[in-house]
Amino acid sequence: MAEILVFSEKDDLAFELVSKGRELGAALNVGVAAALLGEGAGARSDEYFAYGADRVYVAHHPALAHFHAEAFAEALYQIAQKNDAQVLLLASTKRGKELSPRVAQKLGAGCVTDATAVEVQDGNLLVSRYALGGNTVASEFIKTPHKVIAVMPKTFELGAKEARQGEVVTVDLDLKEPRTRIVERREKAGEAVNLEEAEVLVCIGRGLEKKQDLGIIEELARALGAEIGCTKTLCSDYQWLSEDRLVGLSGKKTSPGLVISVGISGQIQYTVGIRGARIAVAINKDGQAPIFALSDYGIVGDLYQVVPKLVEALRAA
Amino acid sequence: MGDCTDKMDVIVVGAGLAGLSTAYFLADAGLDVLVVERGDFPGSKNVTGGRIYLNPVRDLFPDLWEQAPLERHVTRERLTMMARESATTVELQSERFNRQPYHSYTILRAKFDRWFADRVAEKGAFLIPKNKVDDLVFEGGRVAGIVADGDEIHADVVVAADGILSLMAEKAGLREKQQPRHFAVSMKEVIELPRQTIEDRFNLEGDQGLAQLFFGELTQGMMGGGFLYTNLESISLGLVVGVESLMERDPLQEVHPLMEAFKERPEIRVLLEGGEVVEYSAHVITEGGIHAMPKLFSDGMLVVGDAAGLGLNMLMTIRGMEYALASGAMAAQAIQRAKEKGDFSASTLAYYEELLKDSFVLKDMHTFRHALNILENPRLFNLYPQVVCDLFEKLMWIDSGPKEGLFSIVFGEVRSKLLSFSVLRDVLSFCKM
Amino acid sequence: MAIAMNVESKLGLDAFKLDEESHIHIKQGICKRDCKEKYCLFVCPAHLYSVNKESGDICVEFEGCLECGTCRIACRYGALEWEYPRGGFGVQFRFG
Amino acid sequence: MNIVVCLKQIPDLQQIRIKDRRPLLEGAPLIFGDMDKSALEEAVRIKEKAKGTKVTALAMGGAKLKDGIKEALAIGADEAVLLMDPPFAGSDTMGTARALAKAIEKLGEHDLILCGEGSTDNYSGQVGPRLAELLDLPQITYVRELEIEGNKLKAVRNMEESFEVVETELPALVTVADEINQPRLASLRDILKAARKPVQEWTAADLGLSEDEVGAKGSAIETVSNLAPEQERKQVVFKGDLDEVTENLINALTKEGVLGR
Repeated sequence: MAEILVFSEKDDLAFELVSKGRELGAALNVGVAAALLGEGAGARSDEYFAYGADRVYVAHHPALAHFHAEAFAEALYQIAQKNDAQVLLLASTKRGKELSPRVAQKLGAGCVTDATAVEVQDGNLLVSRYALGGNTVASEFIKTPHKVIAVMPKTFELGAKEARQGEVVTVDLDLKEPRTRIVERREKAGEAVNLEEAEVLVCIGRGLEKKQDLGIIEELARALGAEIGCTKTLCSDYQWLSEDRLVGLSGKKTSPGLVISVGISGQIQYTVGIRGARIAVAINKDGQAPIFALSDYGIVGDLYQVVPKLVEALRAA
Repeated sequence: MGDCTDKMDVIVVGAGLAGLSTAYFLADAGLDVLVVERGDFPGSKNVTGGRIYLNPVRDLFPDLWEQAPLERHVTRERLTMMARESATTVELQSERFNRQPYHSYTILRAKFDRWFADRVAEKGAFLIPKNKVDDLVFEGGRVAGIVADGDEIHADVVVAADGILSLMAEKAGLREKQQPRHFAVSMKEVIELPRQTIEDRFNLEGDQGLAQLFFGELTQGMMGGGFLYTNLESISLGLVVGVESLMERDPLQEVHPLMEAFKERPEIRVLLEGGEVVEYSAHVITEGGIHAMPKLFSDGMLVVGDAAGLGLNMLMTIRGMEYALASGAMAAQAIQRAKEKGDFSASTLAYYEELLKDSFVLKDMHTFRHALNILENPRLFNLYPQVVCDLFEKLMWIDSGPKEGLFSIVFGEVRSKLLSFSVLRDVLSFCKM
Repeated sequence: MAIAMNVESKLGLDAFKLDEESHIHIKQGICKRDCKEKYCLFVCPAHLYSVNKESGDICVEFEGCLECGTCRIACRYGALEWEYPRGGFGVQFRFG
Repeated sequence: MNIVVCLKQIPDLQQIRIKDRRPLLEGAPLIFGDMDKSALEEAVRIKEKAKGTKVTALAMGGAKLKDGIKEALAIGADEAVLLMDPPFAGSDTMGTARALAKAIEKLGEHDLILCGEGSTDNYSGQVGPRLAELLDLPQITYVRELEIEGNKLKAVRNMEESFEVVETELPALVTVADEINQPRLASLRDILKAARKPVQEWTAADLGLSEDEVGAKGSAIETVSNLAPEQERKQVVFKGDLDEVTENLINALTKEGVLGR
């Protein structure tokens, strides 16, 4: 195994992988490289080196002008083959997640997506991911010589930047024009949110009776400097909030310092998304709701009374 | 199954024991049978207290029992009278019960019925779960099929095997609105315990099991009682209260806390220790016996199992599943005969009732026709258990002073508590059983 | 886990397939006009019935219905239109 | 037009119990995942618009698949191909994709392959892209709207930051998100009719696959453990009047160092 190859279409996520890749590489005694593909690729090479990459492969090609899984998979495949990269670390964004299996198939490799932990065990990589709808965590070895792992964003701490040099390798790739064309991008309603980054989260569920009542939740979020997340019902069924605020199995898996779940009973589909939280708080009128067993602190009460009171107290504090 | 989707020979509504039994025999005889079940799978809506007696139905299904996923064969029988602060238990441990073929088994229906349904499908019946029959199709006054989700599907005979509430029998006009007096509500918890713990705690060897019935203080004077059955790796614990006695209680009292109070009893608490509750279920059960039965047939329709009110509280034993299986078999027999004649009118299908009358099913229902009257006697649930426990307690108790003679204890208790006209009447009525 | 549980947490042990529509319809007029006793509040082993304090309406949390039928039998006044839930919905027992 | 819909039976997640951190799958009924059902529904809707469309349901699984497939046929698939053979058991995504690809090739001409974007249980999202690679097809994933006109396919993809409208020419592989439609429920009559639709069962040998290429033997993944995660939360519930409990909460959170930063 000559190299760990990192790729994400988002440089910031790639840096997390490079940091971790360096740690894994040290244990496996291999170097770390990153693939930088498409328009403007290579502009942040120095940062890749600073986070621990030994070299970067920079590829410019008309086929890589926009992200098409087909072309990007072929590009990564060619780079991995040429440089004997046996472990590919990708970020499990939606794009990373559709790319990983396709490049894995080209390499004849086993692949794990949505990985939540990667560690070296017996000279091999042990990868964890949620299974059975979030009920369990599966730990898996990939048995094939090539291994493709797509890691959930924010799984690894971003390491400290160091003043390091690395090698920039410009690569020529033989790519076909992708068969898909992007004809339009429609912005999603609502301002961009990034729940994965949030230090404090206030999540709201079916306990909220009307959309207009979101105001009191917003007040609480303001008082805490928090982002607002929600359960599937509120965004998918009621559409009171945009889907990028969805926390849980089919949405974001978050790891804030503090999460306050308001009016949420605590079904597994949601709680999977807050497992990474350091401190979990629940406010719910049903004292028997499972959310309390999954929280550090709880208040049993009507959110319409508790939340305004909490806002008042936070402001006074 | 046949090719015709517009008409089946027989449609069975409900994949419980009665419906599956009907389909088992009809499919075996080569008829086109459709079983419609509203649960996710056969068994997923079905509950029982917990035990089946095999002798009455063993020969009906000679191939079935060997492989059937039953729980434990019962070798210990307990009857417990509960007073306010004490309980007296009578226990039978019989070698006869421990001899093969075993007399009775504890059972979990989600497991058993699902397995049985696979056997029925192997016979060639068409089973469709996750679908509910909404109504019946009538043609010229006779039942001619079912309505599900707006679709009509026709059949020569519709078999109502849809459980004790039988909305089908109601829609077919085979019975009136059900009377609270004739029913009890049964609550049940399944509590998991390791197999070894169950065997140690109840003194059981291997797959031996225990069945225990309770009456007395636990229903607070209302008609009813409790039950406990040991399964392989769990306990089925339940409490039954007559719907009418619940409604007539003054002041009215919620039923669900009775279950918790029962579990809190010291006699019960120790049996459950370390266990984990894994399911809570409830259902009404019949207490009305023969008086609560609907009409069993009409033109193009038969009613089987619980839907036909075929359940009995025999005080010492609670029956139902055997009746369901047997009535299904007899319904199948009657339908086959009707098929041969090409006549599915009530007069031909009446053969079903004749078969039931000649069998243990309706004979039992007749023998125990007075059970409800006896059960409605509140003294059974407050006075008698208390007297028995008090008497036993006095006999066993040693005080600081000299002990009274045994005869005088017994006589004193009987004279002070049991010497009344009503008790005498009770004794006479018990004799009717 | 403790053996003692309240009825709400017991219902939490069962698998329920939730339908949007209730399978129990309550004729509030009958409840208000004819029914003094409100048996449904007492006989339901799942404790699903309650009285709305403001409107006086009888409410049922049909989602936790065990489909036992006790309320259907106990309502002497015919105020309950009680059907089974649609196929594939409602409680699904794993033990039975 | 020929559409192939790939389906996977998974345990009904609502009926899985966890005991001593272990999932108990025994007894949990097998169902098709939500997104698989959406893929099938979408295929049937395309068929309802475009005359002459044939929808084939393709699924790999155990003995219970024969029952389960009736639902797919009742919803509107014209025929079904079941990959039911002991060597298939324990296939991972690579083996599954391999078998599905062989089956699709054996089926002959295909214009559109539809999959769910992931299975509802493991949600790894791999089979679709792997299959696209094996069949050398363009892949369009996370699709929430799909339009087909003649040879042209237009899809709206639900990406993190935007909806991306993508076009391609058939043949193509599309994976759908569950918001694309509300799958219909199979009616009793349709299920009865479905019993007459053709169902083929193919073995690994029928597909020219050896036992080392599929199933547990051909798996690229070795699962070391699969347990419910241990999570110890403090489970402190504050009691008292509203002023008191909010104050207690704020004090506790301040002590934990998660407030006032």
